[in-house]
This record gives sequence, structure tokens and C-alpha cells, in this order.
Amino acid sequence: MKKIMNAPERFVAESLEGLVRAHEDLVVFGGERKFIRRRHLAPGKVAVISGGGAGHEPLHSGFVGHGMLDAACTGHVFTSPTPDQIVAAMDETDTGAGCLLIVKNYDGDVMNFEMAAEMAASRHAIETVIVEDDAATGPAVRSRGRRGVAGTIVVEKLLGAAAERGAELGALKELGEGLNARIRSMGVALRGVAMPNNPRETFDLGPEEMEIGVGIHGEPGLTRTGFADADAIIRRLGEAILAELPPELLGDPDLRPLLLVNGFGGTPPIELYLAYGLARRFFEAHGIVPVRSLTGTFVTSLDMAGLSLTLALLTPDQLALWGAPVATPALSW
Amino acid sequence: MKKIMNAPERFVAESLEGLVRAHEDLVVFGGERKFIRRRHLAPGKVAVISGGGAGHEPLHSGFVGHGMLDAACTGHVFTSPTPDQIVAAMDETDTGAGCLLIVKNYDGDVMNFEMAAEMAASRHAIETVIVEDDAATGPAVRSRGRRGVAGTIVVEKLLGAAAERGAELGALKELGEGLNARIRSMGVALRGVAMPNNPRETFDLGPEEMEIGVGIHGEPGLTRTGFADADAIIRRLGEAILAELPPELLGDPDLRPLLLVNGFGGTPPIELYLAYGLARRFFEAHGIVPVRSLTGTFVTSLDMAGLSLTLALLTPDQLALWGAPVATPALSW
Amino acid sequence: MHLDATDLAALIGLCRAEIDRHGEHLSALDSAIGDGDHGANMRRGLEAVFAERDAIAALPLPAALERIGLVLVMNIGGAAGPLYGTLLMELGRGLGIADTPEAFAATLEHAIAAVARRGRSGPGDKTLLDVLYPVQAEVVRRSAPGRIAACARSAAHSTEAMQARRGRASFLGPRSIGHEDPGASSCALLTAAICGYFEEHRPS
Amino acid sequence: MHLDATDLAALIGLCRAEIDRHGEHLSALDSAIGDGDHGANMRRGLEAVFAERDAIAALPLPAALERIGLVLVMNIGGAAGPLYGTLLMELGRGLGIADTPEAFAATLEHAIAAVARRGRSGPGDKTLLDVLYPVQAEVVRRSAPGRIAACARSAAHSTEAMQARRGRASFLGPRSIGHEDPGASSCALLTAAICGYFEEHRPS
Ligand SMILES: Nc1ncnc2c1ncn2[C@@H]1O[C@H](COP(=O)(O)OP(=O)(O)O)[C@@H](O)[C@H]1O
Ligand SMILES: Nc1ncnc2c1ncn2[C@@H]1O[C@H](COP(=O)(O)OP(=O)(O)O)[C@@H](O)[C@H]1O
Ligand SMILES: [Mg+2]
Ligand SMILES: [Mg+2]
Ligand SMILES: [Mg+2]
Ligand SMILES: [Mg+2]
Repeated sequence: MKKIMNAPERFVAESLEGLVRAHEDLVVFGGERKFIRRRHLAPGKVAVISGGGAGHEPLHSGFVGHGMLDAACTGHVFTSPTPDQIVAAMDETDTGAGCLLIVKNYDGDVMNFEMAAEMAASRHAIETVIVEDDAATGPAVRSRGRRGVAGTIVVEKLLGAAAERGAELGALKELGEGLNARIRSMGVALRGVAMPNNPRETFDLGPEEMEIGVGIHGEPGLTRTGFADADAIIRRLGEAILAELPPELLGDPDLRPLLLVNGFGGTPPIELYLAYGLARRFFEAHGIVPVRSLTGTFVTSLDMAGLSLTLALLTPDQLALWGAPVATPALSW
Repeated sequence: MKKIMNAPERFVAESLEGLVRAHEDLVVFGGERKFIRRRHLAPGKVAVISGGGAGHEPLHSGFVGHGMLDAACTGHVFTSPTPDQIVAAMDETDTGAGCLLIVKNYDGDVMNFEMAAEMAASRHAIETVIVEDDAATGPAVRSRGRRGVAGTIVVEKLLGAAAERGAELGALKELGEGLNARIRSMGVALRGVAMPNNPRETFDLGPEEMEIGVGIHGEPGLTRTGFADADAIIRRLGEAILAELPPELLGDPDLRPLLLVNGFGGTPPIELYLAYGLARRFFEAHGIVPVRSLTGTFVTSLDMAGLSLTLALLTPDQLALWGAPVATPALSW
Repeated sequence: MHLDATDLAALIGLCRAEIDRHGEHLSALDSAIGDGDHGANMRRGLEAVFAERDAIAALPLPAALERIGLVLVMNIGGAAGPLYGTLLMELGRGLGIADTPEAFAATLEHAIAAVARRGRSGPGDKTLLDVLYPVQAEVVRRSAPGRIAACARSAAHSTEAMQARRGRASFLGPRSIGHEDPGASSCALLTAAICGYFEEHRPS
Repeated sequence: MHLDATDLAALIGLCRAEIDRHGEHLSALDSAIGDGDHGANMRRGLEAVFAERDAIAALPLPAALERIGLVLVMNIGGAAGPLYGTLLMELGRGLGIADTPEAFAATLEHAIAAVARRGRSGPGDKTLLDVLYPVQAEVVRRSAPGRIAACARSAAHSTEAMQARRGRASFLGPRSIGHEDPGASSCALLTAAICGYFEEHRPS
């Protein structure tokens, strides 16, 4: 796969520079360009910090700004950032109320954020929320917790809004951990991806194949099956999501569903909107009527073709946090 | 290329339905689903109507809403809508101040909108603005005017904002026609596209090739050349844009540059942001410092890989129109 | 022109079958220098006409042609819709005024001129007009149907050497040379299908 | 352990060369069951250490190992960074307290336990620990370097049959079976390179 790129070593840095320059009203580079942070910090607010490997843009840097993240640390492609980046972000954005680290549940991310938290423990009050929303990696497949995938946006938006409203570190941690039971995502890939320094795709799909249950790192999914029409694909994703949400939440009439259709980078809006319409019909047929929607390319796997559905069953308070004002490069209302 | 699709015949209709359902607070279907319109029309305002073939999403339906379009008519993939759709949109959204039709300069679009205007002339005051921003199809290549490509967003945003402020039909037409000299776009494709009913790509690029000067219909571009690094690609696009803008505008220090990096559907945000950073450097090196920026996937060619740069040299008044509030599915601030 | 309902229904069926048979080829031609949809566009138009064939065939010829034109306009979209639509609508309108063999040639000329106005185009632009003009010249000469068909085919073929000045192919500049124009090709196919019917049913 | 500056610099160079040589292979292993970057990650780490090799080699061994660990952590990222980093940092810290051949085995055991804690993992999870544990057992047994290297290689190979319970490969469930773990593979390569040096320079 061809990429708009100068050299693999400069790929991530040049992309981050473009993001900062395109949105200089909202974000700036932190010291030594180790992270991107809000241009205007809000003193006394908990610093909400996230990060992860590159290749998932606009996640996380595109969500830095008022009402969402204070800083985002970006690693190499599909590689967690290193502890020094995370420590630097804490040092520069903690205005006294402590730091909340939002970490997608990958061993590399968890370990690097953990090392950073250990290193900075003497200077900062720190709590960590691990995001686990992937329906494909539930307890049946893996004992170590689900992956964090597109549902990460929901976690970052809600925690960012709560922090903006003045929530304290402990309350944020509690809110964040409570979200993990409420959010499930399931993805399908129509094409693998190639890393910047390697023309070979991570998996090779024939013209009549697709991977179900993929994550966001170009890794193979749970199963490879024959390519199918959109209704069948959406049904398959939707059923996996329903199967992995706690029945008591699914049956709770007071919860407010949020439906997110997320493109993986190579799938265009015309297909994403089509998927949204079918997903909407699918969930409505199961008695779940989304009251909020988001369709677009938010959590990518480089230029992988495919998409994921995310269903979040929110309390009315949580829904209000979703609707709270946000001003970031990739999300604003 | 695999598509998230049920059947080619239902591809466009199902995608439009998804868009409407995902944004039901902003847009609704017009009668017989011939077009999509603003949920709340503004009485006494000129109705701003656009449309074109499908496959360019979010253009145009994604730009229906407050401060931009009142209605968008969508044809089959890469096929202009038919006159009955356009007439129906005029009949349903003209609240007395007349209709402004914004038409990208393709023979099919121009002819269908023209037939519609003839058919509805007795009932509506109608003016038409033809968008011509493509740097690749200047007078040297084609006597019949440039294609309308990604610069169409700028035209729709500015005219929509002016109409929202109460500008009259004649003034809108004048504003729109004045924009054509100020906006230039230039595109590159890394991969062709396949139509929904035809697995064959419209052009076949080798792993070491790219098409320069492409439009947004998967048609071949001006020249096919060897694939190059991002700096060389951006330089090539940027130089074409500079060569096709009037020198007196380029030299006018009172103009306010707007820089748009537009993905064609298959190119992910990480690459688009990288391109933005390099384009920014390129234009700054030529003394042009963008004061407004937009980076994203706005005017697509199905899932074509590639992107275009658009430079618009705006007057301060025009820049204010760009900044005016807008609330549409794909653009909002 | 004295076509009865049976003729008209048969012609509609023939044209539809011809376009259906060559749809892929037309789209392939359009892929080379356009956007690859000409076959699909024409199929959609002819299917819509075919679906209404009984109602259309029951009309007097002028009204039937006008109706066919309108159905094409409202169903094809793109460039082909207004062009074929204008041709048929103007033919119907003209024949509504005077429906004699002499009048037919003049009406065809008028209708083709209307197509050229609609497309702001003329001879040598590498469009379906490059088939329509020579066909019109043969009609004036009262050539036999077989000759008209052959002329249409060779006219379509000769667009290969032209550089497009109208339509999407014009965006390619000199790269448009060396490919037959899809609109010219569909026009030749339809002309040949119609001429074939006349040859069989009205030997001249 | 009595490595002088020359030994240390040579070992750094050897390890870096070994990883560089097998970078593509490590990434290919990672493509099959992970995200395809293990080779690039390890190269980046070893290059960073190599760039500092003179300063590192000038340090006392414990401080040198700790420094190598820190450089790895701050440059690799991903899973491999904290794991290899922890291993080296803990080795350095341990040898700082007691630097005798007996102490080395105990220190290694401690360092490996720290890696396991960092990764919340243990034997049979299909990770680099599945090489580290058997290597540690051979060290306790004071096996010859050649034997340790062979054991590392076969341990890496035996991860092929395992189903991953940690790291990205665990997302694949049973589909992770049948592929060698990339981290185990890099660990065996490094072990073998280091053992090769000892074999040549300190015949036991
Ligand atoms: N301005 C024009 N005048 C005459 N014919 C035209 C014009 N533009 C396009 N055409 C004809 O239309 C054909 C393309 O039709 P089609 O592919 O259906 O529409 P589109 O170009 O909108 O996709 C061309 O091959 C050409 O013959
Ligand atoms: N929790 C863990 N415990 C021990 N080793 C692990 C763990 N997670 C991953 N690994 C090791 O790390 C290797 C992957 O490293 P690498 O590809 O560089 O990082 P990433 O998975 O972040 O891309 C795996 O092959 C495995 O050996
Ligand atoms: Mg990785
Ligand atoms: Mg078309
Ligand atoms: Mg076409
Ligand atoms: Mg990896």
C-alpha cells in the first residue's frame, strides 16, 4: 500500500506536526514534542491524559481540547508511547488536581503508562482508567480483559466533560471504570494494512474474504469468513455486541443508547452512513433505540478498510456528559 | 474492491437513509426521498440548493443544515441527479426569496440543473452558480471551464452563510461567481476506484505509480507518474495551484488564505494531517500564510486513495462568512 | 413515419435488449476516459422506458417519442439523460407539427440541433453528436437502413481519433485520444438496432 | 560476571547486529499473530543503546545494565520496551548489590520475576518469558554457553504450540497456535548472541 509519506522514521512526527499546525487555536506541542496538549489549560481541573501508538488518528491527539483531553502522547505506529512522554505530559498539564490516565487495554500501553505512573508518583496524584470495550475479546477468548477499541472515544468524551465540570480524580476513576461494562464494540476488516516500513500487509484477504472481530492494529481477527452483504455483516457485529453486554443493562429501560459507526481509515463516508442506517435498524429491531449517534472515521488502523460498531448504554447523567460542549480537532459541538 | 453494501441498486438510497437517521435533528428527506433538506427552513431566506452524483459523500447531503445548504439532490454514483429531483427540492424549500443552485461544472450536472431551472422557471426565481476550481483542467487543457472539485465546500459554506445573513439572490450569484477566480484545487490518486456494480477499477495503478490531476469520479488524471515521497507530491500539487491562481490575487496582501486538505475516501487521517503540514510549509515558503485550515474527508471519490489540496484567497468579508456558524452533519462550528 | 403500437413496442424492446447486451462494453469504454457508468446509465433509462412500453406504444407517435424522452431525462441523470431525452422530446414535438417522411429529416435536424445546444457542443467534440450528424446526413439522402447503420458504426469508431472537448473525457486532454466515445458507441448501437428493425419490416 | 568495557561494547554491538539481521523475520512473526512491528521496535531499542555504547561501556557493569534497561524503556515503547527494560534494569540493580557468579543466578531469577510481574504473566503464556525461564534454569545449572543458547532456541520454538494468554497474540484465541512468538524469538536470538560471545571469549 502506498502512503502519503516522506520516510517511515518521519511519518508520525510529520503527521503530528500537521495536526498541530492545522489546529493551532486548540492545541500545541508539549516540551520536546513528546506530546500534544491543550493550548489553554484549565487551572484546578484534573488533567485528563491519554495516548497510544500512532496509526489510530484522530485518536488520541485529535481529541485534545476543551471538554476532552488535556494531553495525548503518541508512540510509533502501533507502539505504545514511552514512559518519558507520559511523565512529561503529567508534569506539564497537572495544574494541581492530579492526573487521570486513560489507557486502552493493550499490554504495551498498560505497562508503559504504569511505569510512567510509578516514575511520577512522588510529584502527582495519579489514577488510571483502562478501557475495555471490544466484544471480540471477551472472557471466552481471553482471560486478561478486552481490548480498548473505538469505544475509547466515549470514555474520553465522558471523562473529559466530567473533568471540565470539576469532577475530582476519584470520581473520574469511578466513572471511567463504570463505563467498561456499558460499552461494546465489534469490528470487521475488508483489507489488511501495511506498516510504513513494510510493504507487506499484516494479513492478506482474498477478494471474497473478510476478517470478523478485528482490533485496530491490523492484527487478524477472530475468524475469517466469506465476504457478505452489508445486512449480514451488520447483523454479525450487532449480535456480538448484544451477546457481550450485561443482560441487566440491555433490559434497563432507563438507559440511553449511543450508537457509533467508526471507519478504520480506508472506508469512505458513503459506506459508513449505509452501515449506520442498517445498524440502527438492527438495534431497533432488538428494542434498542439510539438517542445519540456518531458516524465517521475516529479510531483507525492506518488505512484498513472496514469498520466497527459501538453501542454504549448510558445513564441520563452520562448522556449529558456526551452532549456537553467539546472543542477538539476531531470532535466539536 | 469490496464495499459495505447490500446491492448496487440500493447502495445510494441506503446510505442516504443512514445519513438522515444519524442526523435527524438536522436533516429530513424531502418528498419521495428525492432530496435531503434542512429540518427547519428559514422563511424569507434564499433557498441554497446543490446536488450531484453519489460517491462524493459527505458532499452534498452532509452539508445540509443551518448556515450551508437548504437541500441536496443526490443522483446515482457519479451520475447527476435528474431534473425532477431538483424541481422537487426547489418546490419544497423556496420560502419566497428564490433559489440559488450550486452546480459543479460537469456537463451532466449542468444540463440536469439547467433543465430543472427551465421547468421550474414559472414558479421560482432561480439563479445558478457553477463551481470551477480544479487546477488540472484550466484553459490549457479544456476550453469549457474547470471541473468543480473540493473547493465546492468553500463555495457552499460561503454562500450558505451569506444566505443565512439575508443576502438576496442576485448578491449570492455575484458572490458565488466571484469565488471561482479565488479557489484552486489539485488532486492526486494512489489507487483507482470500482463502481458498485463493477469490480473492475476505473484505472489500474501499479505499486509504483500515481495519477496526478485527478478529479472526483475515479477518472484518470492528467498524467501518470512514478510514485514519489510526500514532499514531492505536495510540491507538485502546490505548484499547479499557484500556477492557476491569478497573479494579482497571489500578490494581494489583503487576502486571507484558507488551506484545505481533502481526502478522497481511502486515505486515513494520519496521512491527511501529514499532507497538511507539508502543504502549509510549501505555501508559507511561497509567502502565503493560511489563516484558516480544514483537514479531512469531505469530497470523496468513493474509496479512492489520494487527496487534494485547495487554496482559497478570500477577502476579509469572505473569511467572515467561512467563520460564520454552521450546523450540518459534516461541518459544524 | 407510420409506426403502429406493435412497431413501437417492438422497437423499445429491441433498444432495451441491445443496451442490455452491450452495457458492460459501454461502461468499459466510459472507464477508459470517463467515470465508467455509461452502460449502467443507459440500462436504467431503457429499463424505465421498457417498464412503460405498453402505455407509450398506445400513444400517437409524437406523444410517444416525447414521453420516451421525458422518461429518459427523469431516469438516466448524468450527461446522457438530458441529451438522449432532448433528442427524443424534440423529435416528438417536431413530428407533432408535421409527420411526413420529408418532415422527418427536418425534424431530426432540429432535434439534433437542440441536443447540441443542450450540450453546448458541436461536431468533432467526441460525443454522441459525432454519430448523430452523419446519421442525419444519411437520412436526408434517404439512404437504406443498412447503410445508415453502417455509417453510425463507422462514425462511432471515428471518435477514437478525436480529442474530447466536451463531457468528462475532455478533462483528460490529449489522453482522451485513442478511445471510442461511449455516448457515440451507445448512439450507434441504438441506431443500428432501429435500422435493423426497419430493414426487416419495411424493406425499402 | 567480570565484563570490562571492551566486552560490554562488543556485546552491545553483537546484539544490535543480531537484531538488525533478523528484524524482518521478527516483524513477520509479529504480523502473523500481532501487529507486525516487533522487529522495528527491537531495532529502535538496540540502535539507541548502540548510539550510547561508549558511555555505557565506561560504567561499572551494574550501572551499565541499568542504563541499558532505561534506554530500552525510553526508546522501544510497546510491550517489548517495558519488558526488556525491566529485565535489564533489575539485573543491574541486583548485580549492584552482589556481583558474584552465584549471585548472578539469583539476580537473574529476581529480574525475570520482575518481568513477569510487569507483564502480569507466567510460564506457558507464549511470551518471551517462555525463553527466559528455561534460560534461567540452565544458568542455575551452570550450563555451558552453547547449551544455554540451544535451550533458548528450542524454548522459542516450543512457543509455536502454545495458545497465547498475554500480549496481542492473545486476542486471536486459538488462532495464535502454530506461530512462534516474536518476543520469544528475539529473546532467543539475543541469548544466543551473548552466549556465542562468552563461548568464544571465556571458554568455560
Ligand atoms: N456536452 C456534451 N455534449 C454532447 N454529448 C456529451 C456532452 N457531455 C457528455 N456527452 C456524451 O455523454 C457521454 C457520457 O454519458 P454518461 O457516461 O452516461 O454520463 P456522465 O458523463 O455524466 O457519466 C459521453 O460519452 C458523450 O458522448
Ligand atoms: N504481558 C506480557 N508479558 C510478557 N510478555 C509479553 C506481554 N505482552 C507482550 N509480550 C511479549 O512482547 C512481544 C511483542 O512485542 P512488540 O511487538 O514489540 O510489542 P507490541 O505488542 O506492543 O507491538 C510478544 O511477542 C511477547 O513475547
Ligand atoms: Mg506494536
Ligand atoms: Mg456519471
Ligand atoms: Mg459516465
Ligand atoms: Mg508488535
